[in-house]
Amino acid sequence: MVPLSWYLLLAAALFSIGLYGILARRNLVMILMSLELLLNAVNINLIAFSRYLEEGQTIGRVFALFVYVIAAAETALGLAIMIAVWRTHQTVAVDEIDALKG
Amino acid sequence: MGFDVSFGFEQIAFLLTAALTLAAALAMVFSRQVFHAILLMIAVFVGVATFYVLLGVSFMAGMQLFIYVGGVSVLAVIAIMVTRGFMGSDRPRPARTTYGAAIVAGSVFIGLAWLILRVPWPTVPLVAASENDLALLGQVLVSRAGFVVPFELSSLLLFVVLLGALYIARER
Amino acid sequence: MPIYLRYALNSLILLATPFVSVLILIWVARKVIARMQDRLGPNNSGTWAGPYALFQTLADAIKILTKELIIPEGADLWVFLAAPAVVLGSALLVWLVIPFGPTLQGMDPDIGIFYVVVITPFALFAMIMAGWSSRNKYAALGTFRAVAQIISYEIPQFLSLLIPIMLTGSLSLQHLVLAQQLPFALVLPIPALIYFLAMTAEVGRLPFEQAEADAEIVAGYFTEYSGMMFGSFYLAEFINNFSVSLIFATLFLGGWRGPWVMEVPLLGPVWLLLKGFLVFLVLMLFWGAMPRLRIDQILNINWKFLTPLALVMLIVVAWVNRLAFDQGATTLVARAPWLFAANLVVGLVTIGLLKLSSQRAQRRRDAQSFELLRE
Amino acid sequence: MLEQYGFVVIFFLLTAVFAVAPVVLAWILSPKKSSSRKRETYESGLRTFGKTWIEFKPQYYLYALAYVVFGVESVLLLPWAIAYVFLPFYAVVEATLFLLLLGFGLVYVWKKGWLHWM
Repeated sequence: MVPLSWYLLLAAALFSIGLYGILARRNLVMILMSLELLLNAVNINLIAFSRYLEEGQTIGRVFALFVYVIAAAETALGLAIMIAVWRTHQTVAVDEIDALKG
Repeated sequence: MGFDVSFGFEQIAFLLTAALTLAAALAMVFSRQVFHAILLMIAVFVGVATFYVLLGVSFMAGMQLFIYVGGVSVLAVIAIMVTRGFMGSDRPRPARTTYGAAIVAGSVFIGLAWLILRVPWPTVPLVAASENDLALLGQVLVSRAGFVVPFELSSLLLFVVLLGALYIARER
Repeated sequence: MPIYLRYALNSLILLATPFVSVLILIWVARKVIARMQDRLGPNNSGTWAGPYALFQTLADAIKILTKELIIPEGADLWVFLAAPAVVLGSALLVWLVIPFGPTLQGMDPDIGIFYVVVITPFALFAMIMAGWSSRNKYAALGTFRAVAQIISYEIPQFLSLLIPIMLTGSLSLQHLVLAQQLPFALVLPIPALIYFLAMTAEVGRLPFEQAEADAEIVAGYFTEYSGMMFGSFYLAEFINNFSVSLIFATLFLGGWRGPWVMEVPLLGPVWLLLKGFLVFLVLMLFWGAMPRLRIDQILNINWKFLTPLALVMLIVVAWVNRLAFDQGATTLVARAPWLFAANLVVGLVTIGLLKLSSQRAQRRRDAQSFELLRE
Repeated sequence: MLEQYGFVVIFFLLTAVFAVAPVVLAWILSPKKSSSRKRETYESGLRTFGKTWIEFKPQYYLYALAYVVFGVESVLLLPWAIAYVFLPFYAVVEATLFLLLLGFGLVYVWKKGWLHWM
């Protein structure tokens, strides 16, 4: 089998790429998608840990399932907010949506 | 450290998939076209699903594809279709922000890698993969000693998301 | 070495089957629809199309191969070119797991039927890619309709799929077939019906044909495709039609099970293909007989009828099956009357509710026209 | 343990070949006489006018939203459905609660008219 550290390194790389996406992009969709990369990295870790270190191999998977639920919920709400913002501001760039007061 | 392993089918498959996945992820965060980014994101999801197959948990691979390719990506495509961001490309941020982001992300990766490589992780799983233990997963998910409360709460969460998101996004 | 050769040979056979069967099935579909419309359909009018024009499809295939491939200006080249390949590939991938016999199956992964479910989004994305990359209003409109329809019908399909899984306790397609001491369609007619309707919508066949709607929006998401690129979409559509028929036969009609199949294992594929062909024929009859529903009607049928019904069926079957099990009915045959009765009750209640709501709608329409008359 | 995936890998590769083959074959066989008139975007025979991309109704998003929520919900029930045979009675009650909550959401959205096509 592949050593566990390989999976951890992979997840770390994916996490960093997602982090870059969050910090460097302006489009709200792009930011939400980069966030999905972070969640994916977390899930790789959870499942790799459960596969290598856990005897029953279920707890990690159950956690990953709940991460999926959170990911879907977060995307659905984030994009709904994006559409609402689009309707009022005609933009989806985050640095232009700072006028929440007015 | 665990790098002195023989290179068999699995190692090669892992390295190949890892290279493709990371390349797709990089291309995704750098792509100007939002739609291309979504397609590349799907490639990343497929890559991650392949890792789950390599780990011997193909059920999670199925979950990954169902929820991300079938759910999240479709949602993203439709969201950019109904806003005009669909055709337009994403204007880049000022170079200063981009470099800053790259430095932050790079140092996070270096830090994490340093931490990971300091620990003597196991190179082989504790137990062999069990055949068809999906029933066990279901039992843990709904048993009282297991995760029944989060299970029901996730239903509640999705209910709230359905109502909330529809309320926000609907036409007035 | 020989093992990989054998793998390659098996894969080739598995992948050639859909192509060959589709060549025949397109002919069948054209004949059936022609007869329903009082036409002859493809026929041997003194040319070399063979007896009953059996080789018509082959001739069409050769013709379409030599047509020019036009790439419209403004198209996003690589996405545009990738879309036909993705749609054809995702149609072919399903054939990996179709169980033709007790041992005759490409592979039986432990996620079995779930594999089939997760392939669908890729075909969906091929449509989105096609519609997006061709920069065409009709294509964009067709994409939207197709996406709205296909994702909506995935829900009742998946919910009704959960019921056979529940009764089997496994995702493996072989286990699903083996569990059917009685075909599930006899035990669970309503889930089977929901699954069938949802499946028809998934492949975009006629009562639910909004993706193409050739009379309204030209050809939907593949308006801009020509030559064999269009041919790929067409081919994938028919392969999908046949493979969903086979999956339906596997899930609800007992798959390869049939008389004497245990003595003569080669009868397995015969039974499966026969059942699948019958389902395919029903799809084609729908195609010939049905009018096209509007997109709002399609979505209403899904969200206000099929999805609630599937939810109710899931709950009812879970309870009834458990109660029957506790009463000592441990085999499927022993539980069948219970489950069938539950289906019957739910079906009657549904019909009653539908009648009631249609009466109410009628009364509302009457009242409106009365108001109009008074003015 | 993973040798069984050898078949899958070969099958996937061959599927890719089969998926690309028709178009490649057609590209070899077909004539290549492109002109700008031919390459124009199709618009029922008219010259293309206006933006080729129109903005769509947010209505479509509502259906996608409902789809994702219901999809996640039903996929969470998948492990339950597999384990159903082995589960005690209270698991059926739990799943019923789970589904009823979802059904209640559907009915609420329905009655509010948010799923009504405009």
